[in-house]
Amino acid sequence: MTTSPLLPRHEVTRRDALKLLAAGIAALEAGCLSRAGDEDIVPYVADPPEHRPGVIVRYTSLLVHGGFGYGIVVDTRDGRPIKIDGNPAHPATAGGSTPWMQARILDLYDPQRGRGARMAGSPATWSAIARRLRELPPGPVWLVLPPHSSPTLAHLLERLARQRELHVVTDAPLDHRARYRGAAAVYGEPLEQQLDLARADVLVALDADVLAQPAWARAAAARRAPGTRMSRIWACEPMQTPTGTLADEHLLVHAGEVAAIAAALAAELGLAVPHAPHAWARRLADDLRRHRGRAAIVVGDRQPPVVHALARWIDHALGNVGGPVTLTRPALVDPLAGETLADLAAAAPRAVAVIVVDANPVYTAPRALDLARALAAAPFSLHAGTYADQTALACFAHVPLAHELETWTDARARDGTLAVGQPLVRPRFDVASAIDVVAALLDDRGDARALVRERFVDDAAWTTALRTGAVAGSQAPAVAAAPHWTPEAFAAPTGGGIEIALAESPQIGDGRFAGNAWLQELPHPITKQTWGNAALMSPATALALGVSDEDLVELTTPAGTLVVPALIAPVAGGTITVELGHGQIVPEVPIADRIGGDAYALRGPDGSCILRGSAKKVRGTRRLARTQTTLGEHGREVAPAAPVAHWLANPGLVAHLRGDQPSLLPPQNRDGVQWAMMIDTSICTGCSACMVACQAENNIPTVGPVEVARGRHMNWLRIDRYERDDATVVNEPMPCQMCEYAPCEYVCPVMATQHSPDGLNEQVYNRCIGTRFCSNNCPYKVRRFNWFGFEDTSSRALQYNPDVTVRSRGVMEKCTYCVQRIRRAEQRALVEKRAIAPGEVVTACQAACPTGAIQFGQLAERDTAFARMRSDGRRFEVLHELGTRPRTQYLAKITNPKESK
Amino acid sequence: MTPEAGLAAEYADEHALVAAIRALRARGIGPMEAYSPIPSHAIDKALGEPRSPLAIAAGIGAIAGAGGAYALQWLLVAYLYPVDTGGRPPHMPLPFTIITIEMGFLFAALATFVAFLVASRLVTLWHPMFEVPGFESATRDGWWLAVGTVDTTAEDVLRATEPLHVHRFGGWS
Amino acid sequence: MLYIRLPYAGGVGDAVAQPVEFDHRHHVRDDGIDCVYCHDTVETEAFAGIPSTERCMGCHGQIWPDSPETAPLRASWRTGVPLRWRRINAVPAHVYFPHGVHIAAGEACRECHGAVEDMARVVRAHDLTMDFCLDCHRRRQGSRAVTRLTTCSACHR
Amino acid sequence: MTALAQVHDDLFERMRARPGRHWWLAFGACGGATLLLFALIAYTIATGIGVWGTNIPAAWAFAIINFVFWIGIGHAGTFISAILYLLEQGRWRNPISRLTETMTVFAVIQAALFPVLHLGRPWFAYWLFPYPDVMGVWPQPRSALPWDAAAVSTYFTVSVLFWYVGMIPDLAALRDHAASPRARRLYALFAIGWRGDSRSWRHWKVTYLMLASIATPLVISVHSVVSSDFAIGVTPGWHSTLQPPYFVGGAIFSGFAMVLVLAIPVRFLYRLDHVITDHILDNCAKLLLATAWVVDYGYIVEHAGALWRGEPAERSLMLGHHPASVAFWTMIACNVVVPQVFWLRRARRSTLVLFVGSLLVLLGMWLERYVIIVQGLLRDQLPAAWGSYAPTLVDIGILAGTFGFFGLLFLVFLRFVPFVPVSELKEELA
Repeated sequence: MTTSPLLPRHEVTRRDALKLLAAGIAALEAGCLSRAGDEDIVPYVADPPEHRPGVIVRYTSLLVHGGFGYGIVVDTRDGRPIKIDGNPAHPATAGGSTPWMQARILDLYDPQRGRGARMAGSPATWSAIARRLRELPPGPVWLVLPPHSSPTLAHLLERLARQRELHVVTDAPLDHRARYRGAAAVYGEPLEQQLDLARADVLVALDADVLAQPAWARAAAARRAPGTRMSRIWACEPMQTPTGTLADEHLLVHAGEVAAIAAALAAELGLAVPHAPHAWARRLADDLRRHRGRAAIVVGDRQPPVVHALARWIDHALGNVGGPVTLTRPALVDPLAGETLADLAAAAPRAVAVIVVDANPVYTAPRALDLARALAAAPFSLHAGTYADQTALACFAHVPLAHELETWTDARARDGTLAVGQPLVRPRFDVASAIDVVAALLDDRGDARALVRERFVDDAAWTTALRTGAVAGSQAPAVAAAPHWTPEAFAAPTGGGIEIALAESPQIGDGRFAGNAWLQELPHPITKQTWGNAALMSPATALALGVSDEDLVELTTPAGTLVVPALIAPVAGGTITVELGHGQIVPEVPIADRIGGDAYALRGPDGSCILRGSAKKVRGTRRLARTQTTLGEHGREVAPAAPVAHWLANPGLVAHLRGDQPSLLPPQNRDGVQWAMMIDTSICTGCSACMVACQAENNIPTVGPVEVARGRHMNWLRIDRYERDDATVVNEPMPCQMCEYAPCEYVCPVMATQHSPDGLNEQVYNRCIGTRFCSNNCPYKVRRFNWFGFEDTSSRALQYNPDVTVRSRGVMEKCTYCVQRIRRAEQRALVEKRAIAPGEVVTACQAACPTGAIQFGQLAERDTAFARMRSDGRRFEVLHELGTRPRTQYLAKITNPKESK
Repeated sequence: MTPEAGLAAEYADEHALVAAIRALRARGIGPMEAYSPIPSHAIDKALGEPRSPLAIAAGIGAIAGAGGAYALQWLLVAYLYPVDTGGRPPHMPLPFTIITIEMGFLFAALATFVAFLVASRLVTLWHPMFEVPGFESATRDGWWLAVGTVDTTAEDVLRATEPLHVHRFGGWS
Repeated sequence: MLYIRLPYAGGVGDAVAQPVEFDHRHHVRDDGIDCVYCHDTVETEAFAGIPSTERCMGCHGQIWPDSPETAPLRASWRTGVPLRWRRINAVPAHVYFPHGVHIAAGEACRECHGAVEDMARVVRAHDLTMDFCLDCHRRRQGSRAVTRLTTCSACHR
Repeated sequence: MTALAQVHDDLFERMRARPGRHWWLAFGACGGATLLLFALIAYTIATGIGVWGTNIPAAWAFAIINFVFWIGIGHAGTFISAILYLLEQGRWRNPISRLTETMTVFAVIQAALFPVLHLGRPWFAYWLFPYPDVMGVWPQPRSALPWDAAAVSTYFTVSVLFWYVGMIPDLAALRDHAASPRARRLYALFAIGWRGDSRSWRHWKVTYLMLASIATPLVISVHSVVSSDFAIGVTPGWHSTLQPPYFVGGAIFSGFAMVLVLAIPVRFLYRLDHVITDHILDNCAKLLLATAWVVDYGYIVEHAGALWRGEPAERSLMLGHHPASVAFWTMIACNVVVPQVFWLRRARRSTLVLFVGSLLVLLGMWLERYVIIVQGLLRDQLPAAWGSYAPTLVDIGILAGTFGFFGLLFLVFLRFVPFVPVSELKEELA
């Protein structure tokens, strides 16, 4: 990985690189026979250093989410970033990634961002807007910012506060403050809970999707190997989360009851707190006592402060602090300070300017505030955001927000580690970053790079930070804090009716990613729904309401009503979960416009996500775009699972699901370089980062809700969810199985799909005539067909991976084990006159997987992670009885439930 | 061989025609050709024509088609580009057989048809007989005889066989 | 079927006008410049490399600094607008041809490009059809068997 | 006037009758449907087969169903004109042989549309044939689709030859007794100079016999090959050695239904009751009943097999709830229940019952292919990949269009070609 000083001269050449690429895209359309002089070759005017045409150069950078930094490495080709992966050197990702991280590369080229800056409804430039900011008259300025941990931004805001009356509103649609309030109640200050899950024998998730954090998922997965050191995960939540699918002890409860369970648990462990005894809590307490000092209790941000406080207290009671848990000062800049949107709504008319950066409060804030009117009342209002969204339309001025890969940023990870985000491409549109906006207010002409650079003592530190992607030793020191807390009696869930729990969408977050087609079309990890949300409820609830899947339901809370289709899901009885971020009315963001229902309308003024309300069936149904509708095994042994005790007692548990079947066909060659894949269902959370990574790497198109509903989604890699009869849930990623005796191959009439000597099942797009016989004959149904011309010709095409053919209409496509990476490595090895090293080829899905559930390698490998999995007794083949001899094989899921007594 | 010119006579029915043929052959007059609305074994016997050899053509076509098809399949997928499809061996007699059989049938049929056209001198859109007045009855209910000579003795013999009418055709008409 | 076999269809021998009348004979034969001096990534990378204006000016800054022949070059250097050469030897977009490997395997440029050093103006020497590639690959592996060299994904991804 | 002349004049007079109002109405309807067909084909090729209801898992649906259906229709034609010829069933074979051969040819034309049309990139359909390309890549004879290409083109060619060779003497007759010189010249062209000389007759007999004996095995082979499109797959409900006989039986079954659907109106409109006699229809009905039992046996074996083989995928497909249960039960009604009425002589002799019964059988046989093809795909091995299927208007329009196109060709044939083999009927007199 190298640094990128980004001298102006490079910028010029980087633009040329884009030109070069445009020519390349045009060439994609070219026919089968090329004629001399068809294309142009556009060389550089001056050769940029560190650049070789067609070579992938990896730079470190940074993505910011919820105020925290996530270190990434970015593959750039000819000056074009085309792929994002987690930075192994950064504590927040540890090399893993999440769906939104993978999908951010799409935003970089998103034509929807290109609507341009505007003032008073007419086009403007950022420089013009910046001039207005510099010339603001004295008086109060209101700044709405998401929570942040950027030292640079903090420094600038301090300077600004010294210059003029400044009101900063920290706007987080899904309030993160409860966590800090709870901590503050216990310790007197808002300390952050840091986790070292590799040391946790017991992990308790109270309404918390702990494993959504890639670094935590990686650490926790390391403790899931069946055996004596296998950790135990307890989860209680209103709706199953990816963490819940891995939980050994899982309990579905009303979101409002989690507090009661936490109280019962604390009481079991000796805290004098009003509570009602709870069986599950008692068993959990028993387990925790057996693992004193080796457990961690994590609470979801949605839960009220008291639950966080109880959890902190339990950590101390069990001596977990200093073990898996440590306490530090928060990385976020004073998380509890700042004013609220309500204050803003009241004060807006008296402000000289209201500036909203990287937020969409008009959409996310409680409707009662009517922020749109407030913003209109302000003499000057500016929105700096990714899209021309609801807030942009309510503001006087709008400027597109710079993407992290277009500007200089810095941010801290949750553990305090500082990292710098460097731009990798000159902005394609006229954009501004948060730093630019504040700098303009300060009338500071220094550019973002200079401002971020200032925070560093010398060049050495600066370049190291850029090279490694994280400032070593900058994490926050552990603070010794004792809990001095006497729990006040807290309000048990009140009110009749049904519980409505609002949740962050695992795909589009709080709505900020609603414009990202990859995330909109990503199947929900649990419900497999794409493009929109639904009233998620248990079968019992559905029965009570007299609805079934896709029937419309009207949800009513004191704040408002919402009509969405029902969908049966693993949800606590009596609770309806609705995910936020959908139902936006944003004509200028077609991908997000009018998709699903707007659950923010249900939130009361307090912004709580746990509400009581009513639900009733209304006339009509709405087709849900789901990619999987059958969840059972239906008599096939395709997702074996067992408790660890049973597994240790029966090592041959899945022996009958692997090995060669008798066959009349000649034996398959397995000598030399032979590629294969292993997937461990024990540690797959179903987070789906791999699916988006595959999409980014292999130029997979999105097809929209209608086509998905018609069974035409294009993801090469899907994650099958099986709810076994024993209530275990198995997430089974399903890429091409690369069968040695592939049924798809011998039915292709034109030999468009066939077997390579190194064991790959090849699909030759330019030979395919589209009979689709191969798909019919694929027992795993992993093949995808281009029913229409799905290829993208917008600026998004700039993200296309030049190493992968962009498929045209009428051809079949499927997972290739990232053959382009294999061949690239082969060629590199040939040029350097050596063999391919083990682990040299990493598939996109493997690179993205936070838990390392996917491993890729050669059959001949020894003592690599792949080889170890290949020789594991849990290895099985899906549909083994068909004798297809898949090269992609799986490890059975082993759970670690607490022996009941 | 079919007379291109000479005498053409129409008869009332099959028996009359057959009788006439016998009479003329007895006198060694020829060549002769009979025309009838429907196939008639009696006429063939009288004219002493051999059985049709077309079955041989069909046989040859079948063997050529089948052999060619199998050879081509072997050449293409077992020799020229022996790619591994589903772990199947490059040379796979069983699946190859199907196209082999079909091609056998196809070429047998084509060969038969072509042989038929050649053997019965068809695709001759004009023929001297068409000029004979009333000959169109040959496709309705007329029984015709053509003799490839015009010498008087032959004509006398012919008239002696009580045809409905006699005409000269071809060069002498 | 027949048309496609004509050299014309493969664009063999088409004369294409270039922005600069660049004469390989002169540079290679007379001046004895090695191919790799200008096509500098050919030995390692997929893309052979087309010299930047900077590279050309390296010499033509001093040599023929005011020749009309090199005027477009100087214009490009002055304005920062790159030269637009016409591509002569091209394969379709669904074919991935890595130069580096071929050179590393000891192939001579002329195998595909013909005797460029004898061309005043570069023309295509072969039709560059799949047959052309396969024939050579099969010769190199010495059999018709399907190997790393002749499997589909060797060129198509 | 001789007996030959009587037969000749009687038949030709009836067949040359000016087209009545019925004919023109039918012609208009079929013409419209044909235009629709070609419009929809153009639309599909221009837009992509996404305009159909097909998806993953149901990657094959209407197109392949129609293909199998129309190919099947053809079989009865060959069965009657070839097999009955060899079995010397001339008495009831000859009067309808030309009609059935024609039906075969036109049905195969409908079928032949689909293998090309259903491709994602139809313009590359020629890659299915081994031609000397510059890619060095060839078709794959292990796949059933090239088998189809070979079988269908063979079947079509042989049917056309058989049809045409049989027709030559009648075309000659039309030439010799044509009303207008233009018609005369036209028929002269197709009659290729037939004069009825004894040599030609001799060769003609043998040729006709040879073609009949070649066509006979094709009746078995073609639909067996078509069935292998499914039998060689691993898809549940497809992968079965039962398929070939099952498909052939079903093909002849549906074919006889179509024969009746065509023969009954023709006999009515052209007043040919004395030619296409009740006896003939009766025999067709008997064969309908017989082949119905072949098909029904197929159903029994299919389900029994699933029961005792006990392979989970097959079991849940055959014995679990059918995703296409409406289609399935309609199919059972049409193919199992309806044909049983033909045990009754009165039913076999009533043209109305025959006609309606045949239409229902056609419906049932189309649905059978729907059930086999779509249902197997919707309930494949991996439950997580199960899906649903719904046809679009384009699908339905194309299906309707093929019936129109078929009808159009048939009407034109009735108008211009002797659809009763006059010469063969004359031959019977002698």
